[in-house]
Amino acid sequence: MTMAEAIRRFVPDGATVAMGTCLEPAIPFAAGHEMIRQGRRDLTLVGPISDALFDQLIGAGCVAAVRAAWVGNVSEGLGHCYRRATELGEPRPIRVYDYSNFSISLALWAAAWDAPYLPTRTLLGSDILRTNPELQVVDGVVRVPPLRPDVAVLHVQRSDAWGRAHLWGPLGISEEAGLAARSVVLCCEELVDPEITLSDPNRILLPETRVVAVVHEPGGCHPSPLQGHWRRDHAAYRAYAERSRTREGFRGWLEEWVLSVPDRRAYLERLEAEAVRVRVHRPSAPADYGDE
Amino acid sequence: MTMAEAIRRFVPDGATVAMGTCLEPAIPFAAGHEMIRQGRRDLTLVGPISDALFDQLIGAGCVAAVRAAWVGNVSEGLGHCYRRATELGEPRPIRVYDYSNFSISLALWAAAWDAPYLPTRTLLGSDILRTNPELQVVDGVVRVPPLRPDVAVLHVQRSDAWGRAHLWGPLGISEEAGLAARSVVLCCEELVDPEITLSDPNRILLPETRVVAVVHEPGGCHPSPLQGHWRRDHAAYRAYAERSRTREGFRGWLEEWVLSVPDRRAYLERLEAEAVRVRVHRPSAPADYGDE
Amino acid sequence: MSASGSAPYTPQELMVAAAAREIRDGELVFVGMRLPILAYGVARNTHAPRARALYELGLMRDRAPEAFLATMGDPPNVVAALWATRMSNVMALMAQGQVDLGFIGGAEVDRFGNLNTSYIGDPARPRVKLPGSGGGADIAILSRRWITLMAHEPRRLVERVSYVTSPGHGDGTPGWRRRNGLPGGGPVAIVTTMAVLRFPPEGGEAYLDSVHPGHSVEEVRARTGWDLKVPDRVRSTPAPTAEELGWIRRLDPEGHWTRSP
Amino acid sequence: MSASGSAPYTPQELMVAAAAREIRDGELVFVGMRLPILAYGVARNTHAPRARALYELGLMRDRAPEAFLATMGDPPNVVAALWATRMSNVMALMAQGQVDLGFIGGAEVDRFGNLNTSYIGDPARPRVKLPGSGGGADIAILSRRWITLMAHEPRRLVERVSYVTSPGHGDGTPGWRRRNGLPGGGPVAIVTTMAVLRFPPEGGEAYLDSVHPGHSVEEVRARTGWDLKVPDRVRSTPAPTAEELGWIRRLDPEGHWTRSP
Repeated sequence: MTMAEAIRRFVPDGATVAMGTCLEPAIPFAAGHEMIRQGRRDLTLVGPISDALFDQLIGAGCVAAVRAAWVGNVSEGLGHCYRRATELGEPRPIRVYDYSNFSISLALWAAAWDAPYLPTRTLLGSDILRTNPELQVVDGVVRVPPLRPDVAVLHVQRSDAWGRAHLWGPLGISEEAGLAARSVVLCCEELVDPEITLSDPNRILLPETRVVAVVHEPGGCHPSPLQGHWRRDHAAYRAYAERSRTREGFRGWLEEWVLSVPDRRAYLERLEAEAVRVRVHRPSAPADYGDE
Repeated sequence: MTMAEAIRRFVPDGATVAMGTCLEPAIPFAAGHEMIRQGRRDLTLVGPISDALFDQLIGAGCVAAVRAAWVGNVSEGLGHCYRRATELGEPRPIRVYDYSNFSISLALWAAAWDAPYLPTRTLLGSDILRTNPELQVVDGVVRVPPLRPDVAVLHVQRSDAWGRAHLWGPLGISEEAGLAARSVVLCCEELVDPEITLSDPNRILLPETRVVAVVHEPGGCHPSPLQGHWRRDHAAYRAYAERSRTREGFRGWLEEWVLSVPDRRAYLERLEAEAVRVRVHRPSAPADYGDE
Repeated sequence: MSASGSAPYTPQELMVAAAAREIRDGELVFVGMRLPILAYGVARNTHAPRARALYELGLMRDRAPEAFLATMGDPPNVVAALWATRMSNVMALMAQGQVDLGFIGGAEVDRFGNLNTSYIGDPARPRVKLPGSGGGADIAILSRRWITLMAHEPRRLVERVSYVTSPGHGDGTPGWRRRNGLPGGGPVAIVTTMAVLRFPPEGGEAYLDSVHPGHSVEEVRARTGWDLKVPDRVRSTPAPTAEELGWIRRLDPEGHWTRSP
Repeated sequence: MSASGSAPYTPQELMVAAAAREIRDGELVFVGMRLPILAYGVARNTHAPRARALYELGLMRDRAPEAFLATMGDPPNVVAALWATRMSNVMALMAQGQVDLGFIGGAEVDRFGNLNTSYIGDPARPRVKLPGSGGGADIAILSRRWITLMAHEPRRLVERVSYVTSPGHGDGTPGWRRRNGLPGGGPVAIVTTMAVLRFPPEGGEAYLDSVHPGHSVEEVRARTGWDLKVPDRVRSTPAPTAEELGWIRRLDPEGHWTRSP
């Protein structure tokens, strides 16, 4: 399925969308950019931290609310579009539901297990309890209610056409986001035969029953890194941070890197992305699934 | 470390011990048999289901309590020693704390996350709530309190000497048992160099900081299966079921297969275990951890 | 207990075939132990090619391995699995209502479909200690619908179980499950060595739906520990087809589950 | 802001060295972003060879990769990791009290060690929206002890933060954390560009422990937004050693974190 079709069909206006679930690596930028191109509106974004992608969607006016622990630009600092939206209501006001990393993971596990809430001691003493009224203190512990995204968009190293995805490196909250979400859109660096994916069922991230679309999108996570494929493009993050300082600068960046680009292939051609391609390969030792 | 030393040092009388956490595969029989040889007493056994191992420890008089969802012999039926202990108090009475599979997993996750309890709808309407008074219904949901084993004994395909363990196949409750337990004793089929284990950090089951002993014990899970190494020895389970029907039969079995056997090597020699060794190998496709 | 001496199949083979037919194409099936392992294999290879199996130890599959499985954890069941994971992830799908059908074995079932796999007699000093719930209570409470398989004996089909390990329709009153917060739909059938009993869509009490060839309604009633409801018309359970029997015998070539005494 | 013009190191390099010395051998350290990533690398390669690092995105390591890391998620940080897992597993270790030391960055800290990384001004219409907690609140509440690193400016070291993202010693009264159910021990030090502030073992209010070379007690007090407690004897922060500087410059060869303006 093309990215354009996957976003059109599975990320409607008003959807609650989990992205960036590995934290800094494997962020589905290509999917986010396609949401911007399609003019998606009123999204609720869900993630632990967001390394620039949420900032871009917010700046483009796609976002009504954010449920996250951190929104900014990890190596560069503040998220300028996030600031303009929250401080000035530009291009539109957004509602912020504050979490910490641990508590947003627990919110997704609560949804995954269909628990009414998960109790935890984290957040005790934090004003996050004051600004996110959904987090209640009862009997001295915080109750984190379930968070059910409509869709989790995950970029992975490889998947087959049936949605059996292999993801490696730090997993962040990818597993619980996928299990909590009503549906999963997979973006994969490599589309492989089932012989590859089923040769290692322990590395399959999620049940295929949850996956509604598999998009073969090489380089779809640039400028974030992807183990075995892409280094982090620090320069791109720095350039984005500088250009997004002003609203005009951001509009110029958006035009150049999103709106005037038809798809990810064209983006990568414009970018000369080969400079950040991983060239040192480090294959894992195989596991033996022998059975008889 | 030898099995004898690991059990002597890390499984004292009165310990709460999680075993059989993958359910039918990878059951640490060698560790359990060593506990019997060392005359361990007053253990509390923790597991989802137990395929014969708990029955053997109970019959040998090592056990004061069981916290489990199921104790028996999976392909053959009832656990005869378990029956004698619970029905007749022979060789000693044991206390049974009933769980279901899901709820014992939640109890371990509660301990892993230091949550005061985890709320769930499973067990509503079950008399397990009547016979395990620790499980309380509050506000229409069941509160499963944390369960913290003193030690989890896990048999895995391979580990290095520092306790970085690779386990594959169904995982059952192995991860949460290891994270909930105060310490982990690893029994490994293969003791490998760190280059092997660290080549695939996503397959490392638990943090090495939790592991107190690594025992290289090939065949230590017989008669349970181990993906890539051992088929299930159904005949051994059947023979055990038949011989353990009577107390005398069980004593004979125990003498022959545990008490008169100095260690696992001698057990395997007596057994002619080669008949259930896996001979078809199915290596997984490697993951590429390339970074630059 | 056997079907008529000349039957070309055993009672267990008929039970497997009857259980297999309960699996609809495309469903996610929580497969338990023993006969249901075979039932999934038969259904998958006959009328339900897109049915997927979920195993509580942490597996999802879309085909039955063509090897005998004594347990769900036998190594052939892992090869080419769609997901090898933690039990709690499998339970998550069930808690979310994603499991269409579950199978539970039991020692005792009562007229309202409650199962006992824990204690016969006083739990503090039981007359018989059964192995316990395993995943049974979870399946009974969380799956959308479930079925149990059992030998048809008066001591197994009882008026009321003394201990409810896996709740069915509770005390049989309308809405018992909903009132008590149980998310799943509860038991829909009891497949025995003599008959298939079913529950009304709204739950409540089991009734006789079909009698296996070689048995009679009277025999079934006599071997049932309560006054079994019998509708005007009771069907005869269809015998296993040649195709079904072929698959059963391929999956259990030595008759471990289906031809043992 | 810089140390004396002739100093052979930058203020950031001194902060990294000071932070590194807070790591004891054998400890499990929850490493945050930026300077703490370097501090772990320095400690691991000098006085704390058995210190392990934990990264909230799901990694444990026992050595610093010899490559520049702009984020904890850069691919070199995954190679030869001891564990690549889910965030919730890493948080589990912290919730259990297994994390000896955590690092948290912040925009504002107050005299009781409370950190604000969320909102300057009314949260409903903030003057400045900061990125938020990330793992900061979790570290602050759950780790055994923690440290924050900050530029020493009056607008950053304030009397009371307007929003407590990551709680320190609360209102500074004895036992505030215990009374409010916070399991971890709280902040032990604030490492700034000019000084090291510490907290008494029982918590409460920060005091000046050492002043970096090139700065004075008066300067530090003037740049602190509250009336900073100064004990009779204030040490001079030891300068980074040649070995420490060597490691800092190997781990941040272009000075991204340590030689930027």
